[in-house]
Amino acid sequence: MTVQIQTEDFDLGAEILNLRRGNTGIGAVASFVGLVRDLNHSTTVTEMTLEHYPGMTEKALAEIVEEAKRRWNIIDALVIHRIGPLKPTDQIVLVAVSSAHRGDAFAACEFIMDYLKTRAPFWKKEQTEAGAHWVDARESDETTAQRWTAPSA
Amino acid sequence: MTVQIQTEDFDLGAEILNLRRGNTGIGAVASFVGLVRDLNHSTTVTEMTLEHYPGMTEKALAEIVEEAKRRWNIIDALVIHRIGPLKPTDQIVLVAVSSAHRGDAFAACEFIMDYLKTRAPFWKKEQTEAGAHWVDARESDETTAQRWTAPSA
Amino acid sequence: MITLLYFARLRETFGLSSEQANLPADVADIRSLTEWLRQRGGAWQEELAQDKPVRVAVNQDMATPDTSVRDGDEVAFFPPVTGG
Amino acid sequence: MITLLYFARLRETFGLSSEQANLPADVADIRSLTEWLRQRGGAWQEELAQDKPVRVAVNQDMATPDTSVRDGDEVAFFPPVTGG
Repeated sequence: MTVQIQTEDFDLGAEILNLRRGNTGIGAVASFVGLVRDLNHSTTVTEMTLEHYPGMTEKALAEIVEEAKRRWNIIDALVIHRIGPLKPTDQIVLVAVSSAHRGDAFAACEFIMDYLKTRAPFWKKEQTEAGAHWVDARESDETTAQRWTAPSA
Repeated sequence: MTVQIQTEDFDLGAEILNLRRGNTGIGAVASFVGLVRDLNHSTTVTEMTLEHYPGMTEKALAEIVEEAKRRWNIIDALVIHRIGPLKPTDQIVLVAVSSAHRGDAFAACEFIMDYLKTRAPFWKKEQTEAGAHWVDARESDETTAQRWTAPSA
Repeated sequence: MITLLYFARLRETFGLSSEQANLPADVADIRSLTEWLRQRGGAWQEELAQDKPVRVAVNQDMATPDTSVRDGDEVAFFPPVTGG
Repeated sequence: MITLLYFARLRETFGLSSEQANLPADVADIRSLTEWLRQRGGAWQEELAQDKPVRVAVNQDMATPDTSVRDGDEVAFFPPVTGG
């Protein structure tokens, strides 16, 4: 289980090869890459800056990954999240999960992304032609994350 | 929308870069890689051979991808499935979907895999220490695929 | 004349991957075609028995017992698929 | 003494990313700490108003208004997160 916060870009192919290395029981790898779009709510984004809370970010992500490990039968998981200035089409985040069977990998990967979006301390500031502004949290992200909570809990 | 059947291996990183190329509106790429496990139902697998139905395979996969496009707001999709002899840890299949938002990419990618497992004409023959045998279809794959069918349909 | 294709376990058990066949006048759909093949006996009778989960495609689309079969069609018999 | 941290829009609006503070005796939880900071007026009163969706973490765990605050704690105030 690996969690990395970094300013540098990452290489999806190399990271997945590394995740798979040495485990012949892996039958499935689900992965997700989040990218900077040039258009957000009809505004042209020229640059985006990602701020985070050093220390708490790593702790929050490790807890999310541990929770995924408790809920599904997964072999390994990787989260890489970039910080600092990013441009449109730049990679922001990678979540990858390996497992024996595909259902576990898909569910755990989507769960980690949904929880990361609502529980990991990152904030986006967009630079647009009209100036800079902090991106507002989307209520739909909270709704999406809540579907992983057992209704009877 | 690309569907490829091939004996050669594929490069996940290069394929995803190619899928993203030239579209600055992509905010999410979900992907799945299926791999040969060395152990299946407690038997050691030394080799696996994938047979397919040339012509129908491409048609079935194209229809599955088109159905995903109708159901979700996706930008592009890619399916690569290998045929012929494969060894443990070899890549079998890649499904990748790009979209503006992550929910569409995750759902469409998992949908394509679930439908591929039950509707695309591929068959696996395993070579084990005890001899060769055709892999039986798993009932759970049919059940998994059926959850995408609207209950009221 | 129709083209018959067999895949995977059926191909091996029948020792045949394809054949051309002239259909008898009373074979008009997949149900009657399957029954006609079953009458060959041996592996055909066994593999195409009603309790066996055989799949059929007509012209590369999945078919049901009621799907019609006409001259010129490509009809494929195979086990449930196991790719991915 | 506690350490107070501010992130993103709060950091910019307060013009401050961190500070050390001696807590008055009647500040024992996040609710009373927030009220105490609000009394600074200006941006503090505005950004920490009860209808603003401010999040608080104590020692790097998400907190609620009832979470206790003690000497030596690290308390962070920030907007709802928007990473990923």
